Amino acid sequence: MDSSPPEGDVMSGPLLEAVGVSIQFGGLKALSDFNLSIHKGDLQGLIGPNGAGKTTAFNVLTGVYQPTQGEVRVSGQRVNGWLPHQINHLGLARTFQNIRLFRALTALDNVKVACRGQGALHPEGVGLGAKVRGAVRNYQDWWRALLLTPGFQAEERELTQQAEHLLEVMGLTHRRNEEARNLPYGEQRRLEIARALGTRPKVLLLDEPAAGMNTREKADLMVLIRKIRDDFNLGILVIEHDMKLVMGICEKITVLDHGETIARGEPAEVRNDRKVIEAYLGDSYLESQGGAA
Amino acid sequence: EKKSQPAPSGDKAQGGQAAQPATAGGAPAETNTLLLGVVTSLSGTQATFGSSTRNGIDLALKEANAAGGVKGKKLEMRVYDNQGKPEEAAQATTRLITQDKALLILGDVASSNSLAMADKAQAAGVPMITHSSTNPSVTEKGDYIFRVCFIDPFQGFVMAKFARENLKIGQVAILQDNKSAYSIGLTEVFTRAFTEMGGKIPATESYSQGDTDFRAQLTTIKKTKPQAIYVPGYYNDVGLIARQARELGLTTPMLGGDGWDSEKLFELAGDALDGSYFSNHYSPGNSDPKVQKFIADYKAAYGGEPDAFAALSYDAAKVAIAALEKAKDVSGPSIRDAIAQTKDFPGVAGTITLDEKRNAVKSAAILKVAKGKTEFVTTVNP
Amino acid sequence: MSEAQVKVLGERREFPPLLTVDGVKVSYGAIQALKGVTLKVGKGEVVALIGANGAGKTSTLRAVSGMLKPVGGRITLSGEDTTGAKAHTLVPRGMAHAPEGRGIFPNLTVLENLELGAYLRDDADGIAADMEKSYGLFPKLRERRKQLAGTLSGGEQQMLAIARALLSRPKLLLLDEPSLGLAPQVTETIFRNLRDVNAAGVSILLVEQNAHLALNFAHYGYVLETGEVVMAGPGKALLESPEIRKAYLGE
Amino acid sequence: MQTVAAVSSGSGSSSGVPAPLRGILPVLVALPVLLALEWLLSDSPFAIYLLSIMGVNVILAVSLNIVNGMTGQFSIGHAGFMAVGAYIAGVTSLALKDVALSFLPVGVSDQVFLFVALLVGGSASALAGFLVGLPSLRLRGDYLAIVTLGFGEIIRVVVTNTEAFGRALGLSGIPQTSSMAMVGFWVFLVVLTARRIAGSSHGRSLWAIREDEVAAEAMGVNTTGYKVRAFVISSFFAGVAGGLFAHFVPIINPGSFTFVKSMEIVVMVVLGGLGSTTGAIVAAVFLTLLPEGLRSAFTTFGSGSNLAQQVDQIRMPVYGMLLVVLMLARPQGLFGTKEFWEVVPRWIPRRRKGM
Amino acid sequence: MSQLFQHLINGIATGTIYALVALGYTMVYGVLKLINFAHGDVMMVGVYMGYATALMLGRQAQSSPWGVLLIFLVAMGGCALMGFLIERFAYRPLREKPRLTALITAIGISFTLSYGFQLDIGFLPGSAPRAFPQIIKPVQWFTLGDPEFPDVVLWNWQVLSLLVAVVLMMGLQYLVYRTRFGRAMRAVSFDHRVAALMGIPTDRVISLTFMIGSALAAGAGLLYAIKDTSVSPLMGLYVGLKAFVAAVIGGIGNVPGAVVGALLLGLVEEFVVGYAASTWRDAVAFGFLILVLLVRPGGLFGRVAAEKV
Ligand SMILES: Nc1ncnc2c1ncn2[C@@H]1O[C@H](COP(=O)(O)OP(=O)(O)OP(=O)(O)O)[C@@H](O)[C@H]1O
Ligand SMILES: Nc1ncnc2c1ncn2[C@@H]1O[C@H](COP(=O)(O)OP(=O)(O)OP(=O)(O)O)[C@@H](O)[C@H]1O
Ligand SMILES: [Mg+2]
Ligand SMILES: [Mg+2]
Repeated sequence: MDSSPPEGDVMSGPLLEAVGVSIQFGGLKALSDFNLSIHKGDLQGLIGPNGAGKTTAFNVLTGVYQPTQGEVRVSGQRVNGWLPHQINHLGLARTFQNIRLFRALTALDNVKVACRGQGALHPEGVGLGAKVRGAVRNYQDWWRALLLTPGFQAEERELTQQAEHLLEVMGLTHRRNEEARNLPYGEQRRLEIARALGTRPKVLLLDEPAAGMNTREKADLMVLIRKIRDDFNLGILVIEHDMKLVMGICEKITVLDHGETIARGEPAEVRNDRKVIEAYLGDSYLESQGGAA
Repeated sequence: EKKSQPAPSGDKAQGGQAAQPATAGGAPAETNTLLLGVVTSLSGTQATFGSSTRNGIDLALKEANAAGGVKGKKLEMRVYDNQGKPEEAAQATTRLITQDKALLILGDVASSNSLAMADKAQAAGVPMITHSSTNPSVTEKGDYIFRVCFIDPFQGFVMAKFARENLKIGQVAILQDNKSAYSIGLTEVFTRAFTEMGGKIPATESYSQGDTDFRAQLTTIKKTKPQAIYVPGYYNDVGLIARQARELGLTTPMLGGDGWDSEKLFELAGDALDGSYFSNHYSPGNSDPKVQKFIADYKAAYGGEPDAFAALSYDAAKVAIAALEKAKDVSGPSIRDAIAQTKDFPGVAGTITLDEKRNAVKSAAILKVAKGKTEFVTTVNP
Repeated sequence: MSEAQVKVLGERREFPPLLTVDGVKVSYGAIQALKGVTLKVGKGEVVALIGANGAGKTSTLRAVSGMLKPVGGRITLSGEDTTGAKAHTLVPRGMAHAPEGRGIFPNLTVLENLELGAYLRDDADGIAADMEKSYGLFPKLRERRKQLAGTLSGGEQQMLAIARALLSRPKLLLLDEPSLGLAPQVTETIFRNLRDVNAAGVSILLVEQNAHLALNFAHYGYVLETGEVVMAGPGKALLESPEIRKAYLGE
Repeated sequence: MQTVAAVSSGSGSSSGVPAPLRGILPVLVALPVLLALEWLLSDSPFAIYLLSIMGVNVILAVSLNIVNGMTGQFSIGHAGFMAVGAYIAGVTSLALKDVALSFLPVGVSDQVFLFVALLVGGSASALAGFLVGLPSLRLRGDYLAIVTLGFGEIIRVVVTNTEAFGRALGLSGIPQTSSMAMVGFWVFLVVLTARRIAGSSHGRSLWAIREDEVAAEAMGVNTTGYKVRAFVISSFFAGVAGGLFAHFVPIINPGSFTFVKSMEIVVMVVLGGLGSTTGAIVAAVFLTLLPEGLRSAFTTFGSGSNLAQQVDQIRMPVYGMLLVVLMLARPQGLFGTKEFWEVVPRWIPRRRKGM
Repeated sequence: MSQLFQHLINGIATGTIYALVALGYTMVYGVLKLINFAHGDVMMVGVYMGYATALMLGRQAQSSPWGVLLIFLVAMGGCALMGFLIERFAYRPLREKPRLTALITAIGISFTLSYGFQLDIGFLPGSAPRAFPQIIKPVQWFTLGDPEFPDVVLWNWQVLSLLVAVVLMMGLQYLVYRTRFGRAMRAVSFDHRVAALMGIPTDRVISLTFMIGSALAAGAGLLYAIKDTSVSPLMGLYVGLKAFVAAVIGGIGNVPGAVVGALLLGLVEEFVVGYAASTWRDAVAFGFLILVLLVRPGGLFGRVAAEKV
């Protein structure tokens, strides 16, 4: 794809769309006929028992795995066969279930790696022409870096500010110069979100962001996620096993089991869906909710 | 002008000038010893030649010092290892010349190292004598570079002549060491000479220094049913080649060059080489008293038979000492001129006369291997 | 560094002593993670360890199981001093640790991982029986028996880690956030089964973010803050206390 | 990676120099210094030779550090690239031997041609780097390592069998036009390049790749592209180093570019601290001087005795043991992943980081 | 035709040696993920130990069954001890550190050994190669063509070493994949900290692996010396490198892979030398390696560790 992607708000269509996506690992069908569409400002949830295929879904959407069937579209562009970084350039960013930070880099650098100046966003796309152009631009970039051109320095400064801002949003300013590997678990998760935001995504995929946080921190996180959605106005898709969180913030929830989509809808519907309760929530959940609510 | 060093082929004038600061810089005056620099490979595949070289020179110096030294001063040598690498050789030579203020450089066996050394010596205007670099190009480096052994073309020719005329054979396969210029050089000359004399070369195979398995090449050679195999390599490979050839049922005699010469050869080859011939600078069997004395002294000092490299380095040192004696002073140019005049110098490895190309004009000995010893067969004159 | 005064609520039920951790200090290079932690676990007791991120819960477990050497303090396991003992020497003495980050062997199959859990045992049929038990506990693992553990889903890996720890037939079981990444249903099953495990006489030292769950489950609980124990008391008592409700239950 | 944090914060920092100039400022500063050096040393050939070797090693170490240290790829075939540069540059110079720019003084015109030859050699090597870099798209860790090693060996075989390269004897007669100024200039250039890459988003991307390729991809880093580029840049400078080498060593032959040489370069990088440019420099200088140092040390015990003569052999085993000891003493390398001025505090002006 | 046979025999014989050395390489790599560059040099030292023993035994004893056994025992035992010491003092202190650091110490040790043995000071042998005594009397087990000037020769030691290699391979395979110790090895190789939590004495496992690997190296070295009838300080460098290549071709860390890779490499080299120019042998060998890796990035039998994102 050569022309840079059309802006989300210009077009009314979904920013992220999966149509009949399936993937197979050897004999195991980890995801089958998966459909999803996320628009700007959406805040959706993806839940299901362990091994249902949630993370796999993320991997297919972000290009880590190639779907064996179906089609993935990011802001209208078909991205089957694209590399993860190309898809990311189209505006799709994610966090990882088992944290994958750049462990030896400082928190700030972790974010800066992802950050890109407005100008510098150039999806290389596929096709020769685009590749060549991309390469040329790249080499220009190298030269600007080597010659330390004023423009380059300005950009560096901008990146730093951008990154610092994101750290602030995530409440990590005090860890600015600490190596990522030395941060406690919960903060590492927040840092991953900050990093993902650095790539200026239109859609953000969060894989169990609340894992390893205590109830209090989860409560804060809920607020934070909403805030991100509004401030950066993007679409968000959350995988989470904490029902309080999912039910609390998601407007729409998709439920997977053994790769199949067994339910989709408002929290209220899903919560009371027989199949979902059997496969995932468990009866006791109802009581506990009843008790809590 | 100062910036760029004189080109390797550097004209004498420049070399001479550059020499002034380097050698005649009064350094020798201060000390009451005359320093000879030696660069050779003390580690790496050719290290054994290095130690022979060192011993030969050491012996010559000991004798000279015992005899009261030169110009009333004691002779001293400093040996540096070049690990068989040109850049190390160049570095060591430069150090010897500029830091240690050596008057004269001796070495090395491998021609590529000698070439590197020659370049530096020539540039600095310090005379250098190589005792056994048989590649012609070495002395072509300039007027400060000398050699006390015959050169590859001659040696290759000698063996071809011997094979054709004395042994009367017409089919000789060749197994050359692809990693040594020496071996490649001999191969070229031998092939040319031998075919000119009407012989045939059914196969030319090659190996790489340090290999230990030559069966593949030998299997191929064997197919061509040659009457002899010319193996112009170094003894440490030749020994194994011989064994494995016999093991594969190749019983034809082998022919070789001075690279063969080492007592270790027979330890490695066992009886596999019996009936083979090689060309050499000298023959231990030579009854000449001066040779026998050398051999005796060498054995006494270092144990073990001296090989050609020991003998040649001994001669080289002797020539150098004689030149130092003759030279009016110890500046580079005068030593150079003194060496250049060397004529009919009685070396243990043959009489040395330097021609205008600064190469020794010498006869070669053909030796036959029998029961782990060498027998003198004949000498071939240029 | 002096012990911060610990606020103790309520009465502790008596258990015969098993593990005592006395003023243990741990540091990673410059960072001091534990500034002197003191706690006890009795035979057959379930003790919960709660605290904010970076409080030092994981570090405490690591120190106890010998994964890292304390720079100060003393640890004893059933009377013997085990301070700074190598991890593998503690396993025979009944220590089992399901570490943070699960620590499964990704290039080994699920089965091989479980077998490694029983590395020091050689009662073949005993092992077989326990395998069956853990499969009963986590049916998913049976399905995936032959799969490389590295390709399991997050939750499946968590199940594997717990099952593996149980396979060594421990006297003392250290669990670092067992519910991490598990579906609510599975979490319940696990805790139900841990109840049985404990009933069979196994002591459990549990680190858990879900304070509600943990304190309900545990006989006794400690609250860790920035490397020090600041509060202790029976699980229920802690659940009652306003501080806890505010700080960890977000109410 | 404090480096980067420091750099990015440093680069913005106000320094007297006007921004447009700052890019080339170091060059302007360096040139006169180099010329002065040239003039000072001009009649001590040994110092020149030693410094040249040192310079070449520094270039090799710093350039390899871009691949091994920053990108976390594992290349042990650097000598191969060096060989490519050495032979191509050498052949070029031989071809240009008799031409001269009449309007320039001899010395200068020599340098011009040398520079051209170096560029040619460097480019050839960069091309080779590109080709070797391609497999790195598929291979990881030690598999990539062995491929690079294999490449180096293949180069050597090719040279050994090519008449134009002088085969086993080697290529001699290359005009020995290398000069302190030229060596110094390239040393300086490679360091500058490395530092500035480190200080840019490119450097961060390389580090990201080293830390976690999957995550880097997901964060929009074109990992394959960056890996190949790292290889290209690194091998370009290796080629230049080779080119310089060929212009002060009278004869170059395959024996000088064995995988042992590659190993020596890797040693320099690791010893200096993976990712630390200044570390690589210090290590390279140290390891180059070490053998000569041992030589001086040994020759001081009385010569003449048999041991004194054998002494030169003892250098290499000693060198080997020193490696072990040094690594045990400082496993993270001299400076870890940090830079000189972050380890040796204060007294280096902070601005220097921007360089 | 007969020539082809001979080349096949030679190739397999060479490959066998590579295989034996490669097995040790692969084992050490398997558990430590460390390219033990000193492996070849350990082998070399082992051979010198055997050499010394043989000389002490003298002509008769050295070729008697007991003599041969003793020679092998001394060499392998000596190397096992050496391997233990090297691991204990040069590698273990660096276990928590980046892998490259251990690689450097490996290189350091390699230099120390290979250059150290070139000295002719004290007990050190000096750089000259020595003829290795024929402790196994070479016997032609099979010849083709007239017995005087046979076209094809098959020697007893060729068959012998191939058998040894295959048996060892099966033994190791069993050890690594069927025994508790093997499981421990593989656990340690992934994460020794967690392995310790399983009650695995990591240090002992690693030491033992190293000792086995080094002993194998010694054994391989002796067969190598018997085959090529010589021993020299530099023999390890070259064979070590080739064995490593072989191990990688087969998929480093994989036991049968090492053997298959080695035999393939041996044959490729033999045929290049036999039918093409020997000067291109190494180039072709490495070209072959690269080709294999491009087609199968994990080597022939190796699997690239499945990584769950
Ligand atoms: N690379 C792979 N190879 C083989 N099987 C895989 C692979 N990746 C995932 N699977 C299988 O696919 C299924 C779905 O995995 P996935 O990680 O998507 O589950 P999940 O929904 O994220 O579960 P959890 O909530 O525990 O993370 C699992 O059973 C897992 O074993
Ligand atoms: N490997 C390490 N290197 C350096 N510092 C570390 C390391 N591991 C933990 N720390 C630091 O030690 C302190 C305690 O960490 P620890 O993991 O024990 O806390 P925790 O209570 O387990 O946190 P979490 O609830 O997130 O797991 C934290 O400040 C953390 O930054
Ligand atoms: Mg998941
Ligand atoms: Mg923790």
